[in-house]
Amino acid sequence: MAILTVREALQQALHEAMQDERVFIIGEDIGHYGSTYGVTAGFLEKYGPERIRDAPIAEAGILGLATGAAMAGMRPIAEIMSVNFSLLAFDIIINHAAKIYSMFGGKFSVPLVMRTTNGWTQLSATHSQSFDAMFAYIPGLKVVAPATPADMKGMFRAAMADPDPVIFIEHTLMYGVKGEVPDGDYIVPIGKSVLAREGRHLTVVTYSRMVHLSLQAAELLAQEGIEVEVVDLRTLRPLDMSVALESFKKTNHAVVVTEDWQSYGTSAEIATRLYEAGFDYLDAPIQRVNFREVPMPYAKNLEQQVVVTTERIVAAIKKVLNRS
Amino acid sequence: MAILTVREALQQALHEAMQDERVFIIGEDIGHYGSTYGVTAGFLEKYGPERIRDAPIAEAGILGLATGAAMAGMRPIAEIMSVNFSLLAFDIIINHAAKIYSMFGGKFSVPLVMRTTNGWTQLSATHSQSFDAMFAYIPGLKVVAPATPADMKGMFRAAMADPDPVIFIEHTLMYGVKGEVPDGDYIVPIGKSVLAREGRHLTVVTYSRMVHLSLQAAELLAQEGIEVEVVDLRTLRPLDMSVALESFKKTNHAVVVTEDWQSYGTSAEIATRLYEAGFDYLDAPIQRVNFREVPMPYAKNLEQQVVVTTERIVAAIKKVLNRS
Amino acid sequence: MQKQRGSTKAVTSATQSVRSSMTSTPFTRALEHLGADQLVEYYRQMMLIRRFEEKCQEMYTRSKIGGFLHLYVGEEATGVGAISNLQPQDHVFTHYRDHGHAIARGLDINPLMAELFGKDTGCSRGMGGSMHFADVTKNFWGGYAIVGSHLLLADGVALQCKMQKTNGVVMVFFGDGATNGGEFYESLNFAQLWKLPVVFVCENNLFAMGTPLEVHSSVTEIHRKANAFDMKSMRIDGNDLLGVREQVGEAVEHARSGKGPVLVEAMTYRFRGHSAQDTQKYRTKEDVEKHRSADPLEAYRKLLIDEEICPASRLDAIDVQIDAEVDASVEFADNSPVPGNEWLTDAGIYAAPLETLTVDPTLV
Amino acid sequence: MQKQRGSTKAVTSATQSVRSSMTSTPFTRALEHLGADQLVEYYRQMMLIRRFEEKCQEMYTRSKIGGFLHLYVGEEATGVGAISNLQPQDHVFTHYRDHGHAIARGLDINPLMAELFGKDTGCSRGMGGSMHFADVTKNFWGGYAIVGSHLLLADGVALQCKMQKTNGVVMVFFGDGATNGGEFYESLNFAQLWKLPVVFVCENNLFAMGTPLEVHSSVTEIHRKANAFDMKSMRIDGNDLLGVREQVGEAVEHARSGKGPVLVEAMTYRFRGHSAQDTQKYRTKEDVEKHRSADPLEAYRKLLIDEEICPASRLDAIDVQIDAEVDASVEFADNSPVPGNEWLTDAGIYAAPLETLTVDPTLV
Ligand SMILES: Cc1ncc(C[n+]2csc(CCOP(=O)(O)OP(=O)(O)O)c2C)c(N)n1
Ligand SMILES: Cc1ncc(C[n+]2csc(CCOP(=O)(O)OP(=O)(O)O)c2C)c(N)n1
Ligand SMILES: [Mg+2]
Ligand SMILES: [Mg+2]
Repeated sequence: MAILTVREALQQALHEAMQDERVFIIGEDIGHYGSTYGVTAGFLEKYGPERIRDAPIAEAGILGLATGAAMAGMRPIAEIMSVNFSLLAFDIIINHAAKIYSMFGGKFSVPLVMRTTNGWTQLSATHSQSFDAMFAYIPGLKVVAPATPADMKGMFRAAMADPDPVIFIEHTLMYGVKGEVPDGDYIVPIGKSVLAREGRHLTVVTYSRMVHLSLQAAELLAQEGIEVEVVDLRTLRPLDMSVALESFKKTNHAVVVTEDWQSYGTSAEIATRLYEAGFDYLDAPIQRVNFREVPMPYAKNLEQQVVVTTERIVAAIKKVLNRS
Repeated sequence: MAILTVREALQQALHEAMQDERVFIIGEDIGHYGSTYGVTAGFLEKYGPERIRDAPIAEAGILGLATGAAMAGMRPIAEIMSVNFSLLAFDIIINHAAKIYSMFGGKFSVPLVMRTTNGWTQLSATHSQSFDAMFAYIPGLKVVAPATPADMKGMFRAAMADPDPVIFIEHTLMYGVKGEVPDGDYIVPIGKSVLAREGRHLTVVTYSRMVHLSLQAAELLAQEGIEVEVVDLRTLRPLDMSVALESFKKTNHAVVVTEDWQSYGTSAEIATRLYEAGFDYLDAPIQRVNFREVPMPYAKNLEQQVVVTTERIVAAIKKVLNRS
Repeated sequence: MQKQRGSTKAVTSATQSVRSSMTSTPFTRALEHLGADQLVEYYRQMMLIRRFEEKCQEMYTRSKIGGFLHLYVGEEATGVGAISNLQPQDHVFTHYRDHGHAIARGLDINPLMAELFGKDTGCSRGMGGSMHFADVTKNFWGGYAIVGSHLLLADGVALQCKMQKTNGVVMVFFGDGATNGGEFYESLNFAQLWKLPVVFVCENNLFAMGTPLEVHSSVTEIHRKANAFDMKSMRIDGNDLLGVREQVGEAVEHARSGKGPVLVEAMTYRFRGHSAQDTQKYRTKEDVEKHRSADPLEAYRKLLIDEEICPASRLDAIDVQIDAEVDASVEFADNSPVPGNEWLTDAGIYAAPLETLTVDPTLV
Repeated sequence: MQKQRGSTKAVTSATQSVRSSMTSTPFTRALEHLGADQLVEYYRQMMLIRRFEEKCQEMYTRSKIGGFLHLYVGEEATGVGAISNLQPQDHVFTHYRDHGHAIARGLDINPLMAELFGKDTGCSRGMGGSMHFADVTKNFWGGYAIVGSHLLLADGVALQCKMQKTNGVVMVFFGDGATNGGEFYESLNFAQLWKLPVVFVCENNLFAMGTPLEVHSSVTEIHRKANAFDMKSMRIDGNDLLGVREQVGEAVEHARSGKGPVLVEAMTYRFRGHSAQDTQKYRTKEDVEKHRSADPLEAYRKLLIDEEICPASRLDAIDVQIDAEVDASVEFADNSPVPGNEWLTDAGIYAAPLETLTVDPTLV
């Protein structure tokens, strides 16, 4: 086991993937520029321009070519620099990559991995969004958003092995996060949630970067004797609620923490599933902690209030526990 | 009051809108072809090609030009023939139309109405989707989906009067639905839900075409002595839950019926809001009735099982009532 | 694909008439290179498409077929001529108006009719319908119902051909209306930039649904749009089967030899409405009649007879045979089972369904 | 806009030198039509952009400015020259590299610096930041951070100009990298098809972020992409302010007179990285130095001095004045209040917020 950052874990996973000759990477500024967030730095030099394909600024094109190549037997990794630009490829992702397997009677599939980033840092309205719920809404896609370096590596491996299109969601604010990563062949299956922290008073259900903030909140509360259990969903589609439900049956209280807008966001489905299947165990309404529901302001004083903070998570947990 | 079809009510509303010289319509096959669903039939002849603009097949372009024209003081109506094609314009809708007001500090806005259709009838996977939840997720958009001819007319009027971008969702299977429509100036505000039927045992929360199926289900159940209250949300963003909650406090049981996929669809937010605000009145878990969660099959035997039917609504209602 | 054989006599006499005439034309060259059998085979393919689609229309009226139905009637020469240049390792992509291309690529009509009937024996197992014919065993990657986007998928398959050095070429069909959307231009840029072996075949039938060419496109000579990318392009008569064959053949060779993609604009006309719903307000009956009188199928039949490739009686016999095949396809489709309910589960969505269920089976 | 006046003496002497030289150049023509004052004003604008941005860089390093910062340094001649042709009723759209265009369009730098500082007095009230300068009172519709899409909005405003007969022209700026995305082509087709008064100005600085022109575009002479639409186009030296002014002026007149849109490709170079984060691995220091040595601002300054339009001392005084203005803008920004929390409610999202609340205020 080595201690790696998320970036390094991904680099390892990508280098591993490149061992397969059918794999190539296509995206903007992945080569000559040296990679926007550093993940593919050095790849062009190592693998050459045939396999590290610096693409024009044409997101539909990038996904379209990757989808076609995948149908024909390649194993493309398509990088969309920021998920905000993926809207330009929504037709390809939703009307094509997600549909082809079933629309043509299951005779061929689209083994495509699309890597992209959520994130923010005073980038204003069009560069700070999350479309997790939109991707997760689509039958035909698999949608993963790992939180730890180990899961980044292990789930990327699973995504590459998967014959279906996988949306692999990273986070610009998480590339420096460190953690233990098993050496060598390491695979974490898609569609399996996991307990990130044990507790007994309340269950926080979350994923991606919010796992880390939720763990911080749990540490703070532990000092007050409140033991919070944290569930990392890891995959949004298919959504595995088993771990969360098991926890909920024990704690009878829950908070859902997701870094997207509240209305019609991921927290709506997660909360509904908890209510539906955990109905008999409910002691209090579930709180959701999310982005405040506005286009992200540039001004730091406002942005700080829009994003989810450890304090907001702590407050939500206390609110739920006080109520019952 | 006249009895009109949804199509006729919309035609009236559009003719009214055209009285304002700033209004023009832009879309595919709205003119020469005679309109895909007949709504703008005869408009080209009446208003000429300057104001009835047959556009190339370029959905981003259609929405982009409409957005720009709206910023500069026009009142464009952009028609996207089928919501499935709107994915090609998602960047314009979400990154531009929805953001411009707040991103530029509220100094100008985008008074744009985008008309589009949901629907299905053996059109297979890429022509039978609903993206209601995706639009409704976006702060900056207003999203309406009226069910009756009167609301079509009245809410279209409201949409045209609104300074913000409004997504106006119609339904290909609803154009022939008839109903009373008040004559003359008639406006139905955006963001106000309404009771479509009174009852006392259970609340069905729904909108658009599902209102009609829910009313049918209610009629059937009335014969068995079960009195169902039906709430028509009419607007998805902003979501007015007041009528539904009032009803729920009385009935303590609810079914949410929406014609989209279940996971991460509109029913997730609607159900969560009911759970959150109606927690103290809950007698049983809320059932959701939706499209089965697959890309729509062409084969009729399968399609019939994917779509929502009156029978499925009835079954869900009975299931909720039996449980408590 | 060569189910019908012309008689040796016909070949000989036609060959002689060519030799004596001295002028080299697409016809004489095709005859020389392919022989009369193959020329008759093209007739058979065009007629099979025609009759198959006439039956589709009938079955649509009888509600055996649902959804949208876009007929290719009148445009057969383009599809048959263009696809005749392809090898087994080559690939085809097309749009929703896909019956003709599928048949030209050699797909059996039984699974096609079954697809239209929504049956499990359909080429796409009843999941796709008219707009989504596919057969991966023939590298026929399908009809796509979103205008323009499939051009990018075609580029992607061409990239595979190039990276894996298969020597394959991708041919992709689309309409004039598809050349205004962003995907068209993105696909041309990628193809030219990366020298992908793609032949883009635009079937310019003068209308995008009901919108006339000059109303939807600033440049009506579609082939000139290739200039923005320094791409080779050509405008051809899409109604002249042998001309199409030869000129698209050059495009295919260009692409195969690594010189890059080609944009072909084939001028053609659809005799029927855009889809079965179309009332055709946007064009006059006279216009349609004018084009019908130059029916490429009739013209080709006449050529075969006049040039003594094949006597009319032999062609009539082919027609009869085709009618029987088409009728048989209806019977096949009618007698086939509908697709099963596994399509309503994750197994119908994913090549690798996971343990975690998407849909809660306890829900109504 | 004309804050600095050249001396009458300079005008006279320069005019004489023009008259005596006999050869007509962009310079002589500009001098004749505009007078020396205006030529000096262009210098002032370019220098104001330069110094403003140098200060931005400094403030970014000091964390007074956040987010992305894309500097225009090196490209000033294109923006100032092109925009100098516009009338008040005309419109400007640009991308995220928008400081130069905003200043050239006459936006006061105080609200610009305040915007960068995220303050309520910012031109976009602190909501937009560096990438989203706008001022509707000057028809400066803003910088947009999604590459390429704003070209379609520009078309839309041009449609308004045309339908409401305002005699306005829309000028829209974008980079070489933006000419590969679908929106670029869609916008050109719409503009040409509907003869919209748009001047598309592509600032070709040879790189899209770190991807070289020839790696991202199959045709590297961007102006030729207009051929796909029969659109008028031109390639110009974007570093020659007066040449830009004159040639773009022709394009503006073309558009204004109803003849349709024009695509202008201005060859230029950015001296700084793509954004403040850029490590510039994709080009050599020598390359950058080569271009820096042909700094359009230095060249223009030299021209003014050599042609005796204005003595160096006068230009130095302008520079000093600009430094003071820029410092003042920092002070203005620093002392301004931050935007209020109303932006976190529906009132910050909608021009007409409705009664129905979006966010449940009882939630944490
Ligand atoms: C993106 C998209 N927009 C609109 C449609 C609706 N539509 C289907 S076919 C068609 C016309 C296409 O015309 P053309 O490309 O010329 O092909 P043709 O039908 O003439 O063969 C339109 C507008 C669609 N399927 N996809
Ligand atoms: C749709 C989209 N894709 C990618 C990006 C990220 N991005 C921002 S600027 C840029 C390069 C643009 O280059 P160019 O158009 O040449 O303009 P320049 O920056 O050189 O002025 C990229 C890739 C974006 N903002 N939007
Ligand atoms: Mg056509
Ligand atoms: Mg550039």
